[in-house]
Amino acid sequence: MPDDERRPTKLLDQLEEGPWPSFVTEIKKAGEKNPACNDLLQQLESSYEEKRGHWKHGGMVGVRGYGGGVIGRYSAMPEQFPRIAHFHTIRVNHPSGWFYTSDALRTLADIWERHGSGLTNFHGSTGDIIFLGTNTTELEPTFNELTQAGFDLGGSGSALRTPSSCVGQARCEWACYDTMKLCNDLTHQYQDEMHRPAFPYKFKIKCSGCPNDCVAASARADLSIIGTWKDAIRQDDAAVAEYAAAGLDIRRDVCDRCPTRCMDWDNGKLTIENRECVRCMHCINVMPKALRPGKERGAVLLIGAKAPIVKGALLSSVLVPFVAAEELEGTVNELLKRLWDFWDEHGENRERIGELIQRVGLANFLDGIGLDPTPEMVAAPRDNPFIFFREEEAN
Amino acid sequence: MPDDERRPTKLLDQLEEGPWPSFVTEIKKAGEKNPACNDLLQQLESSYEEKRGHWKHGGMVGVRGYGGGVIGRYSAMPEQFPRIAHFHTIRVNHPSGWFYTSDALRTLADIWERHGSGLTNFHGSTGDIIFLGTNTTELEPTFNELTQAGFDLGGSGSALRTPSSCVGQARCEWACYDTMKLCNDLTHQYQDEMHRPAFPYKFKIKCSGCPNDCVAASARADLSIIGTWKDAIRQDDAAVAEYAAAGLDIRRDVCDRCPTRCMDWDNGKLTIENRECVRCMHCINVMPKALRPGKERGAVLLIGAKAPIVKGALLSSVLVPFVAAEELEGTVNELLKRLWDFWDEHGENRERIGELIQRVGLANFLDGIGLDPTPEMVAAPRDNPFIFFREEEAN
Amino acid sequence: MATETAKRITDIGPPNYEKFLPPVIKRNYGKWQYHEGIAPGVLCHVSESGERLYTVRAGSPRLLSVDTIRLFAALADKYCGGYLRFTSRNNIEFLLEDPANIEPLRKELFDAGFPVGGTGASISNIVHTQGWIHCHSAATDASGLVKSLMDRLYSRFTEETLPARVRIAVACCLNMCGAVHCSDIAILGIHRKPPKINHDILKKVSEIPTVIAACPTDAIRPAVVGGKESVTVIDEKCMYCGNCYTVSPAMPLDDPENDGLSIYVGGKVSNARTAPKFSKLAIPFLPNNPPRWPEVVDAVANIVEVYAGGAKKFERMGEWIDRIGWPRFFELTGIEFTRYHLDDFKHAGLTYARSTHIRY
Amino acid sequence: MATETAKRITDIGPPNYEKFLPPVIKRNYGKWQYHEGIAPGVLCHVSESGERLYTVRAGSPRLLSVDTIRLFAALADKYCGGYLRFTSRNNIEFLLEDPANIEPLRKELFDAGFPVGGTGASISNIVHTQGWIHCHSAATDASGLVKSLMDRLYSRFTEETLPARVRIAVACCLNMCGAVHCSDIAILGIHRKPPKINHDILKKVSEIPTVIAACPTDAIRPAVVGGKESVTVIDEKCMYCGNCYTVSPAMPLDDPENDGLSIYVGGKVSNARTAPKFSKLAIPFLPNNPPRWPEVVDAVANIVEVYAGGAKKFERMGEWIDRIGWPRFFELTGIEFTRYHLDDFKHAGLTYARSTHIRY
Ligand code: SRM
Ligand code: SRM
Ligand code: SRM
Ligand code: SRM
Ligand code: SF4
Ligand code: SF4
Ligand code: SF4
Ligand code: SF4
Ligand code: SF4
Ligand code: SF4
Ligand code: SF4
Ligand code: SF4
Repeated sequence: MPDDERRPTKLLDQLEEGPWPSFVTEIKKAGEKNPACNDLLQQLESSYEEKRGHWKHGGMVGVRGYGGGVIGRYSAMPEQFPRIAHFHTIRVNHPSGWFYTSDALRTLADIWERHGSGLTNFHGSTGDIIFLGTNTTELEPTFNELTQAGFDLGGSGSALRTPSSCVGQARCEWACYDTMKLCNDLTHQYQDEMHRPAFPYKFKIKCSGCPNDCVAASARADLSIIGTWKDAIRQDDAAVAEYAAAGLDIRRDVCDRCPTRCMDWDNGKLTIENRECVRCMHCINVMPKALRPGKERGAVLLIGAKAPIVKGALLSSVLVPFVAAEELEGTVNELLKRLWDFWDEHGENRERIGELIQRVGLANFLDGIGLDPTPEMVAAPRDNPFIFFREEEAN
Repeated sequence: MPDDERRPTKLLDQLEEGPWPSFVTEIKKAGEKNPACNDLLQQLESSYEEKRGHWKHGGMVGVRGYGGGVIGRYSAMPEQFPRIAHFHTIRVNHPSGWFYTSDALRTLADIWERHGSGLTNFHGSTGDIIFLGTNTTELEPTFNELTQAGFDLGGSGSALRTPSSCVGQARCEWACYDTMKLCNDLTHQYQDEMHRPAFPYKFKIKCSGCPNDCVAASARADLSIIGTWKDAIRQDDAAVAEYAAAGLDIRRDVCDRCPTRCMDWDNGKLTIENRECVRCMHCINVMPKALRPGKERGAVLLIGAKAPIVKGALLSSVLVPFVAAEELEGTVNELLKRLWDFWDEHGENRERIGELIQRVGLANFLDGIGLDPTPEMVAAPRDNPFIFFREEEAN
Repeated sequence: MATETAKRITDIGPPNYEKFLPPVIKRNYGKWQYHEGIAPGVLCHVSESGERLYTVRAGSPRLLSVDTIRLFAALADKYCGGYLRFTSRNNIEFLLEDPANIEPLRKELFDAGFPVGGTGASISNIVHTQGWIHCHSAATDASGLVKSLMDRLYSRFTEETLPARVRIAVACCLNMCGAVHCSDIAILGIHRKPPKINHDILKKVSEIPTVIAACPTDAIRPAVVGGKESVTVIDEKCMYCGNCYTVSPAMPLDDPENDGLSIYVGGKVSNARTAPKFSKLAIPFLPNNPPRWPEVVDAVANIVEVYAGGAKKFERMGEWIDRIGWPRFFELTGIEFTRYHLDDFKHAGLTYARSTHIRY
Repeated sequence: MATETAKRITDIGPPNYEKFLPPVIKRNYGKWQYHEGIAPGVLCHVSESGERLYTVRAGSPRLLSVDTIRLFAALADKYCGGYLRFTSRNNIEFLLEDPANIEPLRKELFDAGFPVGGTGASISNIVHTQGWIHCHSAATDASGLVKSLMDRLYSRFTEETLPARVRIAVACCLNMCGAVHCSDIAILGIHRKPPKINHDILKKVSEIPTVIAACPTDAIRPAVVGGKESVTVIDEKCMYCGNCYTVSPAMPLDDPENDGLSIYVGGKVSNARTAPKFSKLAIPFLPNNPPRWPEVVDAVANIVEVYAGGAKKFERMGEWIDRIGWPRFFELTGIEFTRYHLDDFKHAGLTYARSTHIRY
């Protein structure tokens, strides 16, 4: 039975001051309905006092038949804070682009009020809806209500994680392919890979509609799908003139910042040497009304980003320089099959695919997945002469 | 006794055709006086036929009391080519800047005609005068005549190698310190380090008078001493105007190629934001009459360049961002002492100092030689969070 | 049992997003032509059809109670037909057809404590992670730090007055769940002492070979301690990454005295102008000082101010630093350059300055 | 013995350069104000004093007979008071006070077979190494290759018609005595088969631990072969660097069928504009085809021509490639891009293209 008394939280209360919305206020709000949140606040206050966390090393819990989607969490001070002795989070697949109706949000809120702490993250760093804190017995009932409402769990452990995408064609004029559709389709297609961990380690897919990369795929997706175009930038000279008239310094702020200096602004005329353009987006970003991506659209596929653990952080690197928008879904599916096969066969335990490529070498990796090397894959060819020639090429 | 008969060298003879001066002609010329050169040509012809060298793995030979300066070399076909059964080269310290009088050259030529093949390299890649080919018994006599004439041997093995310098103040307006004097002084000061190998591996010093680096120190010197300046570029506006009048496109060819874009060409007026200038030399190179290095001159000391064997090639990296010209010799001598002490103590066999730094880490290396870290030493600070905090700093 | 299994729904994935798109978006999906910033936090997208969509973006603490979610739902009902979305940086976006609703919505949001902003050349919401709220691995709290930072940087969120967008991220341990490593400013919780091994349980709770293999620097060796099979850590080879703890609860690293924060700067993700890049170390250590982390807040505010004063228009933090050079960055910010800034990990050699390009 | 030692001079170092400086240089040492290119191979340096020094630079095969040296000495006597020098790329420079001597000297040099040139935007002499002339380690000859190349590129030496200087270097094995690794065009002799171990002598002529330690890829293992202590090489781990051969004569790599040449491009040493940079692989393998190496000569000439046609003024080869991008370099030169261009050595990962910056 809830104990309504809330002991003081001197340190945390200070975080209710100031103009930015306060998570402490949120926890207190939730605590009005669910006293587990008061325990959470108390334990957190003691973390603030002692400068250390009070959670035990996570344990394996979940819903029946799924190997992931729930992060087991137990308080290290269960006697003091019995209501958060168990305090697992549930990861829920978000709808592509993080769009909701108010009804959908209320449905989610109601489910979580019934079965959990009433605290959430909208959203987790991977993109999932995070239901923050419940005990083991509530997992299965929460799951059942979620699926009834049309929602399902995300991934955890050595599995595919919920793919995410930028808002794309839903609201952005630059989206070079339908990011939300691709994200949604992939999420549905690979439910098994998400729910029954069978990979060497985690695998993340992120879809950005253009090189601005608004889901930060380059930094954190094992497979980054980033929109781009092949033909010339579409240019509206009248609109260019408008920007200039409005005070934009086109030479300095546009041309001089073009990475390949392929733009020229001369006597009120903007010229782009499109063959030299590397589709960086800068000029388009600055003059959205005047310049637009071309019409021959598609995406670059990049591979292998990750955070620093274990062997150092990696940024995504180019794997397929261009796939036409129409062929994107087919190509991605085919590629994923080959990537996962190769990784299954050669990946070590807890080795992300980017690290695997580093270990076996890009050339061997390409052989393994059946792609030919192209110069777009590298910033520059090797500078060392330590080449492993193939048996069959040397006599 | 010389056998005057020269067998045909069908392949090599083809290398006497064409406009570029021919080494084959040189060997034949020498062969007229010393038939060992005919054996050399024969053996080389057979290398050309068989596409492989015919020299045995080098052996240790030398002059008394010296551990280096001679590269032992023996033919793998001594029965066929008895006159090059021994064919050692002698490395001779070159005068700084590779300046000679005709008399000095003739003296060298005479000595080598008496005691060796009569073939030379002017110069070897490190900078030495190379006497190419003699037998073991001639080494000591050659050495004696050389020293009588005021010349001495260079280095080989795990020793200091003959330092070299660009022509510097002798003929170049940009030399920010006296490269030839420093090179000469260092060569004399460290004769012992050169002649009695006692280092973990070879050590090379090269002195360039400005960032153009005309002795390619950055690519191949364990210690690179590269001139630069601290104050503003000296600018002669009249001369700038002359270049412009003569047709130089100052905006495109000078300002737009300045790496920091710190130059501006506006209405016939050139302005340099000297605080942003990185002393790359480009603008000065293009307009030597109009722009000159400043007056507060000195050098950058860089460390650790080398060819790819064993662990990959290295370019020199900044060790001391600036030493005033007046203090250069003292600082270099002091630094060399510390560098060699540290290397002696921590270097592994055949480990160049650049590789040692990579192995122990720049911070530990700086501790070892007693220098403080400065941001000029790095292109950027670390991007990984794998920091080894010192015992004493954490509690 | 068999019947129950039959009823149970699994692997349905998320609801299709199309259900959640407002009509104006459905009509103009893939037809947007350009956009304009109308005010900080307010965007207007114009379709080829001529239709306009107004977006009002508000800041969120990310950690939301269900009641706050209901509040957002109610606002969406009131102003935009019940449609809203969240952004990749955890802001809330209301999707309006009628521009007359912008102002009232903005006012209601402000009144409820949710500032409108985060667009264009501002500091948007801080991407962050669980911290002491939920993670076993945290060297610091994330939410409290973010709250403290955003209170200080508040006007940078509500105004678009910076040279370019500044993206800040917080991760509470080296696992970097916020993927902070490519941020304009990254704040990272760190340990500074090797794990304190619990030899009594190690063998029971983890596999020794896995623990040994987890260490990037080979600091862990098998050992028998007090008669128990366990491991030892060679202290000098440990750089406190915590990967051993991830695989074994018997290797905790937390240490109230020595844990703290480090700050990395100049990273970016977009391909705009320059390629994506990692953030680089600015400050190796600042104390863990809840509830307000004044040292960290001051340090970040200082970096932002120096950047704001020095960078040219459109220059992201890393692009500005590349232009002025790292020595000047340290000079201008007054941050001390230390041995810790010198890389000594795998590719260390490649970070050394391999030219004489120096500013004096 | 004691008397002999006493007489014996050691450690005197080189003669002081001051003895060898022409008077005009002595007078103006450190006082040069600017210079002008007068004609290809002819420089004029002007001193603050107003005095002028004329330099005439001639190409040399580097491998010189003493008689040719005497010829140069004689020319120096005739035209410039007996003063001359060599350059860091093995050209000969005559140092003249009287401009009237330039033309006659140039003519005599040409007549003797020594072209004047190599200054400014030309191809100067090719830095190179011993090759089959003197080295045990050579996978190819250097002098013959250089002669063949310079014959073909002759007018590029005698004229200054390139966008910028092009520095070519040849090294006959991976030891890279020419330090070719930072050249506009580097030509490198290579092996493509692991060492053929001579087990009979290995233990006698080398120390097994040293041989094992020499291998950068840990390909060498101790082994007893035919009852003899020796080593084996794991073939798949060997990349034919020859470092084991450097420490042991029992590990020869040369193999007429498989040895050959590779070409690297785009390196530079100067700090002018861009930082010094390594050359990058253009062509992994070309056959070793003495005496004229037509495949190599054609390949180099092709690269030079494409560069000459495409680069802007002042753009070194590597700067040009950076501007147009490597894909275009391969397209324009018609060179095939292969798996060997993909780095797989230590820092391989850092060579991958980590942005979407792509030209189509
Ligand atoms: C909840 C979340 C943080 C958040 O507050 O949002 C999170 C939380 C945890 N992450 Fe994460 N990660 C979360 C997104 C990320 C991201 C960002 C992303 O996915 O875009 C990354 C960086 C990108 C990447 O994958 O490289 C990330 C990199 C890690 C790593 C390091 C992995 C690596 O290969 O470098 C670990 C350690 C591990 O896997 O053992 C980790 C491990 C963890 C664990 C499971 C702790 C552990 O040691 O096992 C955390 C559980 C915390 C808890 O108690 O709730 N988490 N983690 C994010 C997932 C929410 C969601 O599903 O939406
Ligand atoms: C003669 C010379 C080449 C030439 O034709 O000019 C030369 C010739 C040899 N070098 Fe060298 N090196 C010569 C300059 C260089 C340079 C260039 C320089 O010094 O500026 C380098 C690259 C820079 C560097 O030091 O990194 C160079 C890097 C090597 C290496 C690789 C060293 C490394 O750390 O990567 C070796 C292998 C070794 O030392 O075991 C080597 C080894 C050799 C040996 C001794 C062969 C061997 O395996 O032991 C060669 C003897 C050839 C012979 O029979 O005459 N040589 N060597 C150059 C010396 C002449 C002189 O004294 O002036
Ligand atoms: C809503 C959102 C996408 C989503 O699906 O949620 C989004 C939306 C837009 N982005 Fe973005 N970006 C969003 C996250 C990102 C991210 C990812 C991140 O921050 O983690 C990036 C990469 C940041 C980085 O490089 O570190 C990102 C880099 C850009 C850029 C490139 C800016 C640059 O110069 O580097 C632009 C172009 C511009 O603004 O000029 C851009 C432009 C835009 C435009 C103007 C696109 C358009 O035409 O609609 C949108 C309004 C931007 C604004 O805030 O002013 N967006 N954008 C994300 C909002 C996050 C937030 O709440 O603040
Ligand atoms: C004579 C010599 C120095 C010596 O002590 O021997 C020398 C002399 C001069 N160099 Fe050099 N450089 C000499 C080797 C070098 C080298 C080293 C090398 O080639 O191995 C370099 C570095 C090359 C590289 O980056 O790979 C070098 C990079 C330069 C540069 C930078 C050019 C650039 O844009 O990268 C300049 C400036 C210029 O020419 O604009 C320069 C300029 C000069 C000037 C104009 C300096 C002056 O004011 O007197 C001299 C005449 C240059 C010419 O040939 O037109 N010198 N110069 C060397 C002649 C070598 C030869 O015979 O060809
Ligand atoms: S990534 Fe490109 S397409 Fe997607 S929202 Fe950002 S700017 Fe628009
Ligand atoms: S998109 Fe980028 S590279 Fe292309 S023209 Fe515009 S600024 Fe230049
Ligand atoms: S390095 Fe500089 S000072 Fe020396 S010769 Fe070259 S240009 Fe002149
Ligand atoms: S020396 Fe280089 S950096 Fe300095 S102003 Fe001239 S071109 Fe610019
Ligand atoms: S960054 Fe570390 S402490 Fe924070 S949520 Fe991720 S794993 Fe946990
Ligand atoms: S904290 Fe990291 S470096 Fe230290 S022992 Fe554990 S895994 Fe190894
Ligand atoms: S490059 Fe190799 S083969 Fe040529 S001289 Fe040097 S060590 Fe000998
Ligand atoms: S050639 Fe090089 S890689 Fe091959 S075994 Fe010898 S040392 Fe090792």
